[in-house]
Amino acid sequence: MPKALLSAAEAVTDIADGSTVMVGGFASAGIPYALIHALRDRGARDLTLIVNSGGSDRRPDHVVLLEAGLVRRVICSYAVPPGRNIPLEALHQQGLVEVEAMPQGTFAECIRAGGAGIGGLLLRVGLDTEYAEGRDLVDVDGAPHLLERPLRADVALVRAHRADTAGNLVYRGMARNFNPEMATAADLVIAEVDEVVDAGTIDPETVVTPGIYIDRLVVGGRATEIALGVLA
Amino acid sequence: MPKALLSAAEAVTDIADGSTVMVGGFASAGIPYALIHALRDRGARDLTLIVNSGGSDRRPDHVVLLEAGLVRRVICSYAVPPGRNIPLEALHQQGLVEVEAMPQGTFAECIRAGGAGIGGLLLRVGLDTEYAEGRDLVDVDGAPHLLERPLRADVALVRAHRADTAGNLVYRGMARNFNPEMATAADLVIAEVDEVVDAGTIDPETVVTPGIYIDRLVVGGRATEIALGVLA
Amino acid sequence: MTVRADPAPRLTRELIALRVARLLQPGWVVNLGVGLPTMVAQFLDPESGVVLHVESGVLGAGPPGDPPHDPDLIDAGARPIALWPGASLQSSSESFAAVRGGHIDAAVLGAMEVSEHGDLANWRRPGRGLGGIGGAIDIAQSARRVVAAMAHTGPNGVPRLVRECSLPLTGRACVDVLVTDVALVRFDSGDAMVHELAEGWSFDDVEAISEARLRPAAEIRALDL
Amino acid sequence: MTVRADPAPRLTRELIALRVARLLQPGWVVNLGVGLPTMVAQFLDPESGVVLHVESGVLGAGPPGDPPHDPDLIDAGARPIALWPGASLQSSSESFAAVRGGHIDAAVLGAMEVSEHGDLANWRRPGRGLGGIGGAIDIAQSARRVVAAMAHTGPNGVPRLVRECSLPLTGRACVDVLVTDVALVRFDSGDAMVHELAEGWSFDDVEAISEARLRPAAEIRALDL
Repeated sequence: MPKALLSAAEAVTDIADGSTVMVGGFASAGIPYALIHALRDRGARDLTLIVNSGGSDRRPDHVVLLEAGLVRRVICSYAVPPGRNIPLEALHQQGLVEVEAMPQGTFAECIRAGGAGIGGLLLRVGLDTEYAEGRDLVDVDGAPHLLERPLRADVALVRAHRADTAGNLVYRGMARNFNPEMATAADLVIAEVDEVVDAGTIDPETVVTPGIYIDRLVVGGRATEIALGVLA
Repeated sequence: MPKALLSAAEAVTDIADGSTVMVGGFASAGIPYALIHALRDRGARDLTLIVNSGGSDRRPDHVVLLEAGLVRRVICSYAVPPGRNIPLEALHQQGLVEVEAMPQGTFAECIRAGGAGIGGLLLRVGLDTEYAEGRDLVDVDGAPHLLERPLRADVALVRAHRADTAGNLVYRGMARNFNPEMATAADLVIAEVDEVVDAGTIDPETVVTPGIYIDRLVVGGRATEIALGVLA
Repeated sequence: MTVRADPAPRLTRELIALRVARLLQPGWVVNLGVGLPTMVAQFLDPESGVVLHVESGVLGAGPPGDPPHDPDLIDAGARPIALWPGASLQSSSESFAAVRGGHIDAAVLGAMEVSEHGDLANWRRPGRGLGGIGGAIDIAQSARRVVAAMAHTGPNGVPRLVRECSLPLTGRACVDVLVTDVALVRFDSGDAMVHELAEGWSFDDVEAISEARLRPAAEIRALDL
Repeated sequence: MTVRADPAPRLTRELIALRVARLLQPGWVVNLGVGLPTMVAQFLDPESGVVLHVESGVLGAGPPGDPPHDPDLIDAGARPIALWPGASLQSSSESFAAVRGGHIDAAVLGAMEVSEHGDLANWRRPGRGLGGIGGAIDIAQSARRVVAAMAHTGPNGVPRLVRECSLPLTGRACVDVLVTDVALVRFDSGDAMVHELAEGWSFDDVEAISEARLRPAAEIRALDL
């Protein structure tokens, strides 16, 4: 079953207002630019974003969704880097966007848990910090642990390097980051890639994201980075 | 830092009586034969094995440790296949070996949790079955979940296809099975491979087990399978 | 219970597997249990659009048996398999993450008993040793759909489609469709509804060799082979 | 608190990084936080036997800055990095599995405050916005050893080596060694023990610009540069 190969606009056309959307990427690596911009152009509102950072002040990443006023909640790890000026800070202060920040490893593991059918994780990371305040504790053999709930989304926008027509994905460098786990944890998964090759072309030993997780493919990636001027 | 490249006998020489030992492998795939036989020859006693099955009646896998009377406890998933005759059944009936059997996915995930610093997993798999009897339950938002504890070992004996001198591992076919996770979940990790190549030779994108998890390398693998007659 | 003569021949294991194969939809990710379910693979090809999940770490496996033996290319029943174009390999934790995460559209599982509520027992007979859970519980409880396959009765005609399972459960109310050598039964509504019958078998014939309370579907058809 | 004149120059950031680099042992897996800690990489080479862990998904990274820019080859501070022979790539969940699992031998982390108990505060100043936790808490609480690096005092000479942190904690009693621009302090014993001093600085000089209660090690040496 070849996966649907669509334009970015086609791929996001049924993302509804109020959707929870996971967006991959860490700093400059592994960002699904074409899908993000198509979602901005579509204008779906009241989105909850599950994404590592609050956005960049240097690149038109998911920050464009915040700038367009489409977001009401952000679940993230690295909300606003110190000394940086991104819209999330002001939107949060104005009460327009809720922000929930989690330790980065907990964030990544909760996404994995969402895709892996794990009902809860018991972690010690974050104890003794303000992150733990008000959170549920569960004792394991006398030791307190934080109860972390799985994260899932309606849609995941992920970025990989290469797909085959069966949807198998390989990445490039640090572009994996949250993408492989997000691809497992949403009802609709759209992958933006630099190129699509025939099924059977990617060595089965090297596949990082199995095709069963992918619903739609969009070719964008590197070409979009060049078009947006984020890559010389 | 190149990893220590040892003979199988050298690699297992400090495995002590009473150790908990993880052993990779699923049916005929990914079995560290040379290490298992070296451990049998070393004769460490009162071992706890963490291994998928109770052993084979067709291949000299970890069944040789049971036959040699070195094992007092087995934590596994597929204890004794129906209609098969392996020593574990009799040893268990005679009260010589304790057996704890877990659903296979739970078993694999608990090993991963052991390596990933996860203090506990809340899973629904196994509810409504005798597996759940006597186990701890934790409610997550009103839904009961089984509390699963991480599995760790003193030593993991894993099998891969190829290592580089930095300990990075790639596998072959279904030989991954429990090996990549076991490699993360023990204090001492010994990898048996078909061949060792120079660091930098394996594409970083294709590494399955990063070298940081590996302490010792042993060349055995396919050659040992041929020597033991399990591979024509 | 009296054992009465069968009104007509029962389906062979191959025909049960064929009926199951025809339930599988293009695009589905399907796990096949060991034994009879494995035979379903013989009726699939790459054009079927079905992706076979093997819990020992493959997505996109072909049917077992054809390729030359390679100890590292085996299905969950340790039989040699090939990889189809578009296949990928996983570790066990990755493989079962797909299972628990609801990414398996259908599991075809052998059964020792199925209850009228769709409870499944398929992994251990008390007094017959330790048995092997393996992935049975994970898969039966997590797959989106479970198709159970079994002979309708056991040795001496003992019913296997029962009111309550007497054997240790694999999962409660997890079976969606049961294909036996005489009938196809669906559990979607909470009742055990007979939808299809083997040639020469009536609803009453099937009821007579079942302990479960059965209901006839509005339209009962011949087994779709 | 009166600000008194420094008895001698303080270490540059480069020299702090050099002192930290000399703490790292061959074979260690080391995570470097953003900022000053990243500079430690400049003093490492493949022969050092140190494997750099970058939480964005690399084991075996080289120092940042040298290679031409590639948006997919970056460290946690978004600076370009190279891969050394023997490197491998991970997803974030895999990368932090290594962190939580105790596979990081040492983390070098910037600090805003360190308490005399080894508590670390390094991720948020209240009233200064949302801040970014990132991986700070995971890494500080999970690494086998934490080396904190900071200027000994803040603006206007405000002590940063304090009795109790006033800023939100990253981790309690997690710092093993603190390297500042004037001293090296160890927390192994539960006390803050001054082991090394910058040239021209005495124990009393360091105590005078610290709020924490400090103890001199049995043998105090010059900072090992």
